[in-house]
Amino acid sequence: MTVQDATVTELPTLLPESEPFRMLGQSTPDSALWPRLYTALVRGRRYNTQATALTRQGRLAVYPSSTGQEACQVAAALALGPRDWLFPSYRDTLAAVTRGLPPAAALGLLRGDWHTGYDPHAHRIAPLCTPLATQLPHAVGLAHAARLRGDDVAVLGLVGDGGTSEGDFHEALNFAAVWRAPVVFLVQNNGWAISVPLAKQTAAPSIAHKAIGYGMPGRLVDGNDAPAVHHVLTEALDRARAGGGPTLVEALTYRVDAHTNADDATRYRDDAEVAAWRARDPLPRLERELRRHGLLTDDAAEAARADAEELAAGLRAALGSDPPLAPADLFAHVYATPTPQLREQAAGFGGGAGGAP
Amino acid sequence: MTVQDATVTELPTLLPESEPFRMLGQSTPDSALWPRLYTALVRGRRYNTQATALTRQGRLAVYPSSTGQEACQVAAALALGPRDWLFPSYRDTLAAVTRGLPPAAALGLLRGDWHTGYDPHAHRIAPLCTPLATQLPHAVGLAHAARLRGDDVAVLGLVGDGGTSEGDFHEALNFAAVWRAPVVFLVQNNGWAISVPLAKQTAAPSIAHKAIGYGMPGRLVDGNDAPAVHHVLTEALDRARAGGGPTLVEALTYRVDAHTNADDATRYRDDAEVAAWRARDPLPRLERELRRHGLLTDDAAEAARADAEELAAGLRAALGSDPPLAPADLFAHVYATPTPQLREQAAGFGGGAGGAP
Amino acid sequence: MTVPMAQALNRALRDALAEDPDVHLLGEDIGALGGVFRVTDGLAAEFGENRCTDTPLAEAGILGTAAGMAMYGLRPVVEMQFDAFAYPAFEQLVSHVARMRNRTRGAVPMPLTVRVPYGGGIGGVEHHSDSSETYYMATPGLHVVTPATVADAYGLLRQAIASDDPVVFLEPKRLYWTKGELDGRVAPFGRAAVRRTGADATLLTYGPALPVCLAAADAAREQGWDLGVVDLRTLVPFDDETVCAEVSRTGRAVVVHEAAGFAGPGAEIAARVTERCFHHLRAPVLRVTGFDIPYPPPLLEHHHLPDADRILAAVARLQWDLV
Amino acid sequence: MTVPMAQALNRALRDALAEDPDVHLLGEDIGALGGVFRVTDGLAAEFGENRCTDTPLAEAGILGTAAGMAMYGLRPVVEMQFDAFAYPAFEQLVSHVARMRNRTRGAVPMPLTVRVPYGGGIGGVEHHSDSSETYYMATPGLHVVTPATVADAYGLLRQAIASDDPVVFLEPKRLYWTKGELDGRVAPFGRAAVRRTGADATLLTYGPALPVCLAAADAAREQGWDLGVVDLRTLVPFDDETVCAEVSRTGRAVVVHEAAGFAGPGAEIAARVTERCFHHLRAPVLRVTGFDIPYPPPLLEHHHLPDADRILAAVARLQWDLV
Ligand SMILES: Cc1ncc(C[n+]2csc(CCOP(=O)(O)OP(=O)(O)O)c2C)c(N)n1
Ligand SMILES: Cc1ncc(C[n+]2csc(CCOP(=O)(O)OP(=O)(O)O)c2C)c(N)n1
Ligand SMILES: [Mg+2]
Ligand SMILES: [Mg+2]
Repeated sequence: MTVQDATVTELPTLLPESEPFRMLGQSTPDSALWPRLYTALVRGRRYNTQATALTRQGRLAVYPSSTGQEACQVAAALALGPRDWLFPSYRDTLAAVTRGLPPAAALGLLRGDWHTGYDPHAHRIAPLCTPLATQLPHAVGLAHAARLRGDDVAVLGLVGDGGTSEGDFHEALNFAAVWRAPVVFLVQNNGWAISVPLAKQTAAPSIAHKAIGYGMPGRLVDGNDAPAVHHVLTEALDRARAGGGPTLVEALTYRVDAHTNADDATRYRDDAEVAAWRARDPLPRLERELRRHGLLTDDAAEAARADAEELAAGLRAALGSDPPLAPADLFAHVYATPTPQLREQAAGFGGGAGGAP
Repeated sequence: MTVQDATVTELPTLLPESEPFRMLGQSTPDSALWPRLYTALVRGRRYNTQATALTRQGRLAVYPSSTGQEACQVAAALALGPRDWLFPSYRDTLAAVTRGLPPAAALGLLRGDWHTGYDPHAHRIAPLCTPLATQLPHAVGLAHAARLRGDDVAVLGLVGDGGTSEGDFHEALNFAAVWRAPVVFLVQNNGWAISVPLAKQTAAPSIAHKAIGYGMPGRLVDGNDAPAVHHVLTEALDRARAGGGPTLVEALTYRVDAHTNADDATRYRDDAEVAAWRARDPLPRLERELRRHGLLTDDAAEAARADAEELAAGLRAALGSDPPLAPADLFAHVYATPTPQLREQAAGFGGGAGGAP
Repeated sequence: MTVPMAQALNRALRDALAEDPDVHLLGEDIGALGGVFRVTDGLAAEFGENRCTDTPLAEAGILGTAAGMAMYGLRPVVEMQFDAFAYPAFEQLVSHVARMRNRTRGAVPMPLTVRVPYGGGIGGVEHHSDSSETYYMATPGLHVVTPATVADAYGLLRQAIASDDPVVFLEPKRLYWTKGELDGRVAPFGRAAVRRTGADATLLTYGPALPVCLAAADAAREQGWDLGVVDLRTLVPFDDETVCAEVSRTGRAVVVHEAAGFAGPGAEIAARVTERCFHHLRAPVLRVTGFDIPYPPPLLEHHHLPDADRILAAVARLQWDLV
Repeated sequence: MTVPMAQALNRALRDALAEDPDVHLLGEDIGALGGVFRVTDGLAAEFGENRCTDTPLAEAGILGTAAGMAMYGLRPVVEMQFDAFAYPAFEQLVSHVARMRNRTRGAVPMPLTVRVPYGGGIGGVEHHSDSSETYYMATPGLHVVTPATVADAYGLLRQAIASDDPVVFLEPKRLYWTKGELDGRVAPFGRAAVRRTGADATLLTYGPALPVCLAAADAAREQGWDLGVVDLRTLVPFDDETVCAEVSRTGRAVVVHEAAGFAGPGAEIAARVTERCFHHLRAPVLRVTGFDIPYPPPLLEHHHLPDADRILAAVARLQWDLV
C-alpha cells in the first residue's frame, strides 16, 4: 500500500489554501477577460432582479435568486469551453443563461412549464436539478463517458454548501477521483441551506478540505471575486481535460436574498449579516478594480447596463403570458413507445386536445 | 466565518499520522493489558478456524472470517467499557464474542436462525449489520441520544474499507462531527471489498484522511498491532466520553481468508500478497513481543490455548444441530400488535404450530 | 376550535413534546424557520434545539440517526421536507426501520414517526408533488397513516408518536391550509371513517382526495346517484370491516387517489375488497387515480389530479343497467 | 444448447458487449470475480475493465454515474449485487432514471438496464432475499422485466439492453442454476407466455414462482383440476390481452408470487384482471404470495415461499360449487 508515499508527496497539493484565493486588488487585470466578466455580472444582476420582480407579478411560480452569487455563476459559465458540460442546480439558472441559454428557457421549470425548458444536448447544460447533490454523479458519469470515448470534454458540477452533506456528494467525488474523471465540483458556499447555517452543516475547517478525503485537490476561493473564481475553475478544468482528474472548489459567497421568493429569511438571520456581505458585493468590487486600472469607461459601463436592460425587457416579454401547454402531452415522453396501459389512459383522457404523439 | 482560524489551529490535530501508529517493538508493554489482548487473540483465532470448519460441515450457512484481523476485533471489544455500545458489521462477530456474547448467539444469523441471535440491549451490541455502512448513522444516533440523556456512554462503529464509499458513511461522520456525538468510527481496512482492492475504492492518501473533511481527528494505526489499536481506540473513546467529539480510526490490516467461505479469492488476488500479510500475523507478533519482555510463560500460552479449545468445543456443541425454529413465529414481532391482516395470515397458516404470540 | 391542518399538526407535536421528554423532532429547517410548511413553528423556541433539531442536509442520515436514537429509547419524529426527498432515506426505512423489531425478536422496537408532506395540487415544481404511499404500503413493518381532516391530523399524529412501531405519516400538502374543527382527541389506528353514507355506490379514498370525493358525491346527487364516501385514514393497518360493510351494502365501489394507478394503493384496495365482497359486487371496483406518468408540471397538474368529473365518469361506468 | 440461467445471462451480456461498443457494465465485483453469481464471468477479461468495471462500493453512485453515462449516449448495464442493496440507489432511480426522458421532453433518454438478482429460496441471510418488484412497478417510466426460463433470460436481457428506456431487470436468484434451452432469440417486451393451457382455472405468475406453479398444475391433475399457467415475463408493460383471454376462458384465476401480498404485484394483477374480466369471473381472483412480513431466516423461508400446497388450497377456494 502506498499510504505513506501518497501522504508525503501529494498532501501539500491536495489541501486548500488557508486564505481564500483572491485576484481583485492583488493581480494585474486581464484586459480581455475582466471586462467580459464585468458585462456578464451586470447582466446577471439585472437578470436576478428581473426574475425576482416576475415572481411578484405571478409570472414565475418560484425563483431561487442568485443575487450576491453572480460572480460564481458567471465565472462558472465563462470558464467552460463550448464542448464542456454544465450541471446546474435550481439556483444556477444564471450560469445557464450566461452560457447562452435563453432566459425564458432557463426559467421554464420555475414558471410552471415542462420540467426542462431546453434541450440539454443542444446547450450542453444538464437539466436544472432539484434533489440535492443528485446531479453530481451524473456529472461524473458523463465526464467518464466522454473520456472513454476520447472526447476533449470537461464537466463542471455545481452544488450548494448544504448539498455537500448528502451521500450523493460523497459518492460522486469518490467515483470521480477513482476514475480520474474530467470533472470539477464547484461548491457555492453561500452560508445557508434555506434556514440552516454552515455551522450546523459541517464542522470541517472548510468544505474544500473534504477534497483530500477523496485524493483530489481542494481549492478555496473568494466567491465574490469573479476573476479569482474564473481563474481557479479554468485551472481545474484544464487539469481535468489534461487527464489530471477532478478538483473540488469551494467558493465563499453569500445568498443576499431569501432562499426563494417564498422564503422569509428574517425568521433565521440578522440583517447585519446581510449588510456585511452586501459590502462585499461582487459587482462594485470588480467595477472599482476595472476603473482603477482604466479598463472601464463610462461608455462601456453604460453599454453593459443597456445590454442588461435589453435582457430584462426580453425576459419580461417572453414571460408576459403563460406558456401554452397541451394537456394531452401529459402522456408524451414517459417512454419511447408508450405502454398499452398508457395508451389506454391517454385515449380515455378528456382533458384537452393536441400535443406530441 | 472561521475558515482560516480553523485551518491554522486545528489542522495539525485532524490529519492522521503519516506512518501507521505502532506499539509492538516500540513501546514498553502494559503488563496487565497486553497479556489480556494475547489471550483474546488466541481465542479469536481459534474462533475463526472453528467457525470456518463449521461451514464445511454445513453447520453454518456462511461465515465471513476475520482471520488476520483479530487484533482489530479484540482490541475494539476490549477498549469498550461496559456501558458503551458496539455497532458491528457481519464480519465482526469476533468483536461481539470478545465483548462477551456467547459465540452461538453471535453466529445465529449466519447459521440461518433468526436475524439477531441476542438481545442488543443486554449486551450493548447492535444487530450485526449487512447493508454496508448503514449501521454508522445508528451508532451516531445512539451516541447522540445517550449524550442528550447525560449518560456516560461512548459508541464504537465498525465498518470496512469498502463501506467507506457508501453515502451513509459520509452522512454518519458528518452528523457525528456536527453534533459532537460520543462515537468512534473504526475502519478495518483489510485491503479488499470482496474482490475489489482498495485502489479501486478510493484515491485518498489514506481513509483516515477523510476525517478532516468532517472536522474530526483521523488516526492511522497498524491494525495487526493489537496494543496499538487498543491504545488509539481507548484514547478516542475517552475523548468522546469527555465531550471531545468523534474520531475516525483507520486500522491497516488484511483479510487472510476469502470474503466468506462461499468466495473464491484466487479469482482476484495473488497468493504472494496473502503470504506477505501472513508474515505480519497479529498473533505471533504479539506473542514474540510478550516473550521478549518475559510477559508470557509457556504455561500461560498453554492456558490460553486450552481456553481457546474450550471455546471451540463449546461452539461445536452449540452448533451441533439445527436450532429449533417455530414456523408460526414468522408472524411474530412484525408489529407490537399484529395488524388484522397479519392475524388473518397467521390464522390461515398451516405451516406449523407453536411460537411466540 | 377551528384551525388549519398545519396548525393542528403543530399542536400535536407540541403536546407530544410537552408530555413525553423522549419525543425529539429532527429535520431540515424545522428549527428557526419552523419548517417550510410551518408545522414546527415555535417548537425549537419552546423546547430548545435538542428537542427540535435542524440537522445537516442528508435524509438517510436523518432517518438513520433517528433509528439510533430510537434504539436508545427515544421517540424521534422525523420531518422529510417533501415526498421525493424521502427517497434518499429509503434503504434506512426499508432495511432497518421497518424491520428492526422483527430483526431483534422484539428486543429493539422503533417508536419512530416519519412525517412526509405528500401529493400535489400546490403548484410545486418537479419532485415536490409525489404521492409515494405505495412504496410504504408495500413494506411490511410500517404503519402508513394519512389524515384528511383537521381533527385526524391532530389525533392520528398523536397516535403515531405514541405508537411503538414506525409510522409513515403522510400529510396532504394541499390540505395544510384547510380549516376544520380541532377536538384534541387521539385517534386509534385501523379504523376507517364513513364520511358520508350512500345507497348507490361507495367512494373509497384518503388524504388529499377526500374533499374531492365529497364534492363528487354532492355533484352526483344531481345525477340521481347517492354516493357514500369512506375515508380510510390508515392504509396500514387496513380497515376491511368498515370498507366491506359499506361496499357490500352498495355493491359498487370506486377507489380514488392521487398516486399513479398502476400498482398503486387502489390496486390493493380493489383487490382486497373484491376478494371479500365478490358476490355483493354488481360491477368491478374501479379506480380513479393519477395517471401512470411522472408528476406533471404545475400548469398541467389539475388535469392529472382526480376531479369530480373523472369520479362521476367512473361511477357512470359501474354498470347501472345491470341493477 | 442447454445451459443454466446464469450462463444465458452471461451470454446475453457478452453478445451485447460485442455488438454495441456503447454497452458498458458497471457494478460491484463484476470484474475479476465475475459477479457473486458469476453472471459477468470472463467479460472484463474479454472486453477490458472499461467495458466491465468494478466500481467503488456505492449503489447511488453506480446508478447515478450510469445515468450520466447514458446522458452521453452510452448504454450502461448496472448490476446491483442483491435486491436489498439496490435501495441506496432508490432516489437516483425514481427521481432521475425513471423520469429523465419525461423531464427533458424526450431529449435525454435513459437507455439503461439495472440488473437486480431478487427473491429468496437460496438460504440467504437477511437483506439477501427481498422481492422488491412492487417498488419498481409503482414507478412510472420504468420497464420491469423478469425471466423465468433460460431462453427468456437471454432474450429479455438482450431486449432490455436494446431498449431506449430504463429497464429494471429482475433475475430470480433461485433459478440461476436451473438449466434450460438457450435459443438465442431476442424477446420483445409486453407479451406474456402461456406456459400451459388449462380449462378450469389460470395461475398468473412470473419469475421464481413459475416452476412452483407448473408443479402445482401437475399436482392439481390428481385432484381433477386442469390448471393453466401464464408467465407474465414483463410486469411493465403488462400484457392484458393474453392474461384476460386466459382468465376469461377459465373464469377463475390465482396470482402467485414471492413478494409480500399487501400492495404487492398481485394486487395490481388481480385488480386489473377483475376490471377487465369481471363478468367472466366465477370467483374473485385470489392471491398466493409471501406473507406480509420481513423476509424470514433461511431455516424458515420454505414456509414463507408459495408452494404447491398453498396454491392448491387457493384453487380449492375458487368456489367450484358455483359452477
Ligand atoms: C434531497 C433533497 N432534500 C431536500 C431538499 C429541499 N431543499 C431544497 S433547497 C434546500 C437547501 C439547499 O441548500 P444549499 O445546498 O446550500 O444550496 P442553496 O439553496 O444555498 O443554493 C433544501 C433543503 C431537496 N431539494 N433535495
Ligand atoms: C449496501 C450494500 N451493498 C452491497 C453489499 C454486498 N457486500 C457484502 S460485503 C461486501 C464487501 C464489503 O467490503 P468491506 O466494506 O471492505 O468489508 P469487508 O468485507 O472487507 O470486511 C459487499 C459488496 C452489501 N452488503 N450492502
Ligand atoms: Mg447554500
Ligand atoms: Mg474490506
